[in-house]
Amino acid sequence: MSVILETVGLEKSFDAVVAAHNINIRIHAGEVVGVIGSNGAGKTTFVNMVTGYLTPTAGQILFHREDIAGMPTREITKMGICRSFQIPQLFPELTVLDNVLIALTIARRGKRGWLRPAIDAGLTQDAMDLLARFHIEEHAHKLTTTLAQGVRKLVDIAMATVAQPRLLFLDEPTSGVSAEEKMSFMATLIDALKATDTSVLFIEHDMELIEAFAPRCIAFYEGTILADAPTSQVLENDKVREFVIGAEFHRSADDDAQNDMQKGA
Amino acid sequence: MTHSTLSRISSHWLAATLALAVAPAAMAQEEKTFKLGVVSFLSGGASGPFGVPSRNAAELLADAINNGTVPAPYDSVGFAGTLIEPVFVDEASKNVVADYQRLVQKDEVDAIVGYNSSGSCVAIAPEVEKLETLTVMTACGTSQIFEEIVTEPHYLFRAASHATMDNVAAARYVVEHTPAAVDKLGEIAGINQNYSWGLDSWRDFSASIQVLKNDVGIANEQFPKIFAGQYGAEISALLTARADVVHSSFWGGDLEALVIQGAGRGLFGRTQMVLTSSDTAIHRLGRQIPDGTIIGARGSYNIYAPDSELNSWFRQAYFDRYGVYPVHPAYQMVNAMLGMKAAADKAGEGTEEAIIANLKGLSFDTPGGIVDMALAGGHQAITGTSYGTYKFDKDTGLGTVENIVSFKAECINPPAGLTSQEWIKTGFEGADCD
Amino acid sequence: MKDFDKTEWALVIAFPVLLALMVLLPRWLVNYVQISMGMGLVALAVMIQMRAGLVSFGQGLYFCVGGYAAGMADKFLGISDIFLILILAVAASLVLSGVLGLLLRRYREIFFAMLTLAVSMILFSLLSSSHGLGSTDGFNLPQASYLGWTPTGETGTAALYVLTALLTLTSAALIHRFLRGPVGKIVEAIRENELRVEYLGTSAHASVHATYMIAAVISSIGGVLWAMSLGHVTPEMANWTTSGQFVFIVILAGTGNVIAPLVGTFVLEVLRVYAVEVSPNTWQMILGIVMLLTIVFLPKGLWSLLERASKRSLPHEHAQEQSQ
Amino acid sequence: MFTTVAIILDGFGFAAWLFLSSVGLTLIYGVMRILNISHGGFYALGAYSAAWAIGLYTQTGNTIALTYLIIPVAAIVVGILTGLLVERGLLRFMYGHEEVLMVLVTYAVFLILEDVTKLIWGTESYVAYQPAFWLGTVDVAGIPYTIYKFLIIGIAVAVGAGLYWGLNHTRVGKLLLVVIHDREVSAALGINVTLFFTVTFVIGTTLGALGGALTAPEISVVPGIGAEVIVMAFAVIVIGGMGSIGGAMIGAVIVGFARAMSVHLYPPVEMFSIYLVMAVVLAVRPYGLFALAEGRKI
Repeated sequence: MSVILETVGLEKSFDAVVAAHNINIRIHAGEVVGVIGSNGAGKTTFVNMVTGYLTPTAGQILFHREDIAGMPTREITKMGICRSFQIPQLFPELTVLDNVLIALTIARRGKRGWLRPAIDAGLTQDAMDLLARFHIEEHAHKLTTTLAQGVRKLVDIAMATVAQPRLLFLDEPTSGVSAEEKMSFMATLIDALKATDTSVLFIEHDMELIEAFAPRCIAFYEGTILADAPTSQVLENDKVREFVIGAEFHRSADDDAQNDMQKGA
Repeated sequence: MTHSTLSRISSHWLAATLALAVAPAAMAQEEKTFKLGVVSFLSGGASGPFGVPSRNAAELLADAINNGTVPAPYDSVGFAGTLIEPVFVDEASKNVVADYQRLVQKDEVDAIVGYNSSGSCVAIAPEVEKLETLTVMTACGTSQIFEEIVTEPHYLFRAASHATMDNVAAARYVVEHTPAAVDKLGEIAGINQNYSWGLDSWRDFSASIQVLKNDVGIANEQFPKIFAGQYGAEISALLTARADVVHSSFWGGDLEALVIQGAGRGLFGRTQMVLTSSDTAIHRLGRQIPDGTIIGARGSYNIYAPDSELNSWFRQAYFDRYGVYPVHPAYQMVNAMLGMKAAADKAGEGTEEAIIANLKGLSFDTPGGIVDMALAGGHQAITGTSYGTYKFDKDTGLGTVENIVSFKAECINPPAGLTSQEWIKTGFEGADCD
Repeated sequence: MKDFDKTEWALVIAFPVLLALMVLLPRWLVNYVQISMGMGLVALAVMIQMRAGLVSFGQGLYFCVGGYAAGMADKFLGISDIFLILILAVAASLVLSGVLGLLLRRYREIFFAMLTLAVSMILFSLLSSSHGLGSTDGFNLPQASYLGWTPTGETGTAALYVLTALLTLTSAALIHRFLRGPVGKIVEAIRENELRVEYLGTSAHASVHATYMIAAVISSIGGVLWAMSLGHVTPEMANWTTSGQFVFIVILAGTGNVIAPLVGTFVLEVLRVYAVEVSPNTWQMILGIVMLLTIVFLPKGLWSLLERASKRSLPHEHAQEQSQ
Repeated sequence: MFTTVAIILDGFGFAAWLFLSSVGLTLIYGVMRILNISHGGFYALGAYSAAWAIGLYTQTGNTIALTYLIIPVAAIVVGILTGLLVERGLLRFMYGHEEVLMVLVTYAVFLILEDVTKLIWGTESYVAYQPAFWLGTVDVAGIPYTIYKFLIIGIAVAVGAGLYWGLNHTRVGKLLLVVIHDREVSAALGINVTLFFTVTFVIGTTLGALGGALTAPEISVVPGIGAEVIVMAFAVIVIGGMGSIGGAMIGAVIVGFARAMSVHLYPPVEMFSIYLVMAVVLAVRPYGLFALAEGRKI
């Protein structure tokens, strides 16, 4: 398998706070990788750096051997790295269908003149197909503000896939999804993504989901990588058990509640 | 939405608009009156000093003319018998031209008087000739109207002199009639609002001073924004500049603020202040205006108005109705309306055509003295003006003026055929000041 | 014309309607229709920026650029041909907005509003103190000529009216297409969530810049048409109160459709005319009260009234088009 | 030498006026996220009521000293009465609308207030110079300055300091800071946001009226003064950072000095100095100098 993403000595600090230190990761084509770590361990900072939201203080991000560190988000998206968000980033006053239609419009812009209607029957069909793949076509004509958190998550992820990424980051895809639905939610998701041969890297707190869907797992702790190996090994690792999984048990339900509250942010 | 709904809604709406548009006009047809549009500032900063006095004067005079209570020679009823029906309009508008068109076409006025701002006058001047409606402008500082914009007027008149007169007269008053200032006059300074009126006034005043006396320098020129209200820094700058004479064409609230702030800080004591449009401030500020300040009233109006039966009647009637004495914009409005009455009476017919034919070149009496429609082929008035120095009368508690000098119209207005600018440059060629 | 939608058909039909109005309505009202078209284009420019969530409190800048381009073309170059004037105005506004857009496209919300206001006020101040351009008195414009033909009197007025109607409707139709097109959709998305737009792989700044420039161009066309029909320009065109008026028109009219700001401008003008007539001393209060009532009962603008009416008359036709 | 002293004093003098005229605006924006155009209307109401009350009082011939009491009393009465009327009677029904729509609401209120002022006091000017004259002048480097100007500077500093102290050292103030910082969280914490909005709006309008009342003795109170103050005040608080009291103070000083310097050194730029400063400050600091931190959360 060929390496599509490689980070070399990635660092990020905010004033005196070090958010990421010496991050070296390789992702291969078609791989599914789980990322674990307690809150503030540097998982999202890592994703933010790779997707261009943050500029690393030092180090390289090589995507197909090209250094993309510090490039604008939109360029990185165009190169084939996309992401979903912990708090879904939708167009709140529009319907689900419109959200996806805009995403498709942007992904396919340049093929259409400025004065040609952006949305036609073909595009609408494509949008409905995409929603069907995530099993949310029934919500197409609802405003996103009226949806349940799980559906909002799926819309967010669906929008992240329209640019046909080579590498997709999913930031806590199941946060806000009820415990009993998590497994089937994740199955739907991975199914939908399998249609493409996208590499997927997902951040998750639920170890069962990691075990079920990620052959490989990376554990973050205080801005560094604690372990990076096949999932079973990582989950057995003593340090991981002490610093990451142990912490997860204490992670209160409040976090989820708070996430829900911020959904409009 | 369907087209049918759109058209249904718009046709209802259209019908309603049309009904509204036609209704007032239909009512006006019943009795034959002379419908007179009166345009002045009824809102904003120019309403207090200019617009409302102007409107009040129009209202007072329309009633008096209709009742025949104006003294001779205006003691007949109406415009040669035709009663006047005034329609008041606010000059403060973004679409002053469209509003003018509306007055003519919707309200179907027979004539229009008013307009204070030169911006409005410049904008509507060409429109007057296009729409062919008698329009008598009452004020406007700018001299461009007949010099540049409408060079062959038929419908357009102006019953007031332009601002060049104010500033030429002010310069003459300073140089020729202020012995204390003239010998040591070395430098002048100015504080004028940063818009056409202020810029033009200062240009005319400083040029005239330099024509009248050699080697006068300019110490400082301040052009604060109109309606700024706070002149602390400008006054400091004028105080440090130590000019012998400071000129200002401020008006209204800005002028009163300048007097309060300047007098409070001794600016008026250190230099000779010349305020070209300041009669409106007298009854407001009273003793706050330092004695010795040179006061202008944009003509022989208000405090400078001649002692005539017409003037005493006007002052008393205005005071009785509005509780204050009339200021120059009120006089200017009266000029315009009396001019129209004089023309109508002369023709013996109260119609637009009769007034146009007879107002041209007419010379008529007003509370402010004789108005002579001498320039621009008989369409632009020249009037005399007066300047004097302020003196607060402690006994009566009223502001007065002393050392009054009246200037003949021919002394301070350019002769026909010469623009104001050219005339000042030639050193007031042909000025008749005896 | 096969792919015309309802709005486009309405704009097509509006042309003969406007021509008929010229003949049917009293002259003074035709004047307000005509100046409302010029001003309406500026309101339209404010509206397309509002689609992106940007409130321009300085659109008077380009309105003024258009007006002064017309005036100065005659004053300094002796050009009175309206097509040449339009080309000059469009070129001037393109250059200016191209440069200013580099700065402004980074700003949102109140900061965009205040920065556009500041830039416009700088032009207002410069023009107010420039003697050569008549300071605040401004100056008058010539009668328009059309490729060598210079109609005067009634014919001149009618010719300008026809051209104004044609240009206004064409501009509105093109803007409508633009809003339905890809950039229009992106702009709408920027208002909703700029972060997501960037993550979808397009530059929010570039789309905002393009929208700003298009708004500038149609404002300057509006400025030319307005100034030519009134025959006069003053720096007041760039004053913030003028720009503010356009914003209020758009909020009152609604941003749902390109026709809304055009009609809204005319409604506001007529409202002002009658307010002044009913109460020359306190007409501002009447405007204020009408505004409040509109906001209370129609927070989405007057256009939402029409939408409601059309929905009621056609219950089966679902709101297919997302014109909020 | 003259010029330097004059720039400093004139700069502070103008800054004091700007601060007093704009601090209420920034407070209301900070707490309520409403850009209150009607602020200009309250400024005018304060100026009119003070000028009118001083005029009535001085006719009685009693000591001028009491007029210094009339000014704040007039401002407080006007601020509380009209502030309550506008907030309780109108604005509270509008909360939750978009910011832009609220601007239009307050603009409509401004138009109405303008004409109400005109209906009450007419279009004639009101002058109430007695308090400004009574204190006399003092010469600084040979230039006379009114002591009243120094009083205004003192009051501006006192108002700024008082607000700072009130926000940081009183219970109500601290709670207000919480509301400013995060409205959702404060509602979740059980703070009565509605009450805070009312109180803030009344304080803001009272400060606006006080700005007008304190200015009245130096100017002629005429129709339109409210409109003039709005844009100035907006510029000041945008430069300083919307919603920041300290920002309004710094913004006022910067604009005050820019204007004083242009008047003394190069008068032609005076007219647009304020806009130039605003454009430059925003170009360098897009959210103003002391913008409230608003972190974007991903």
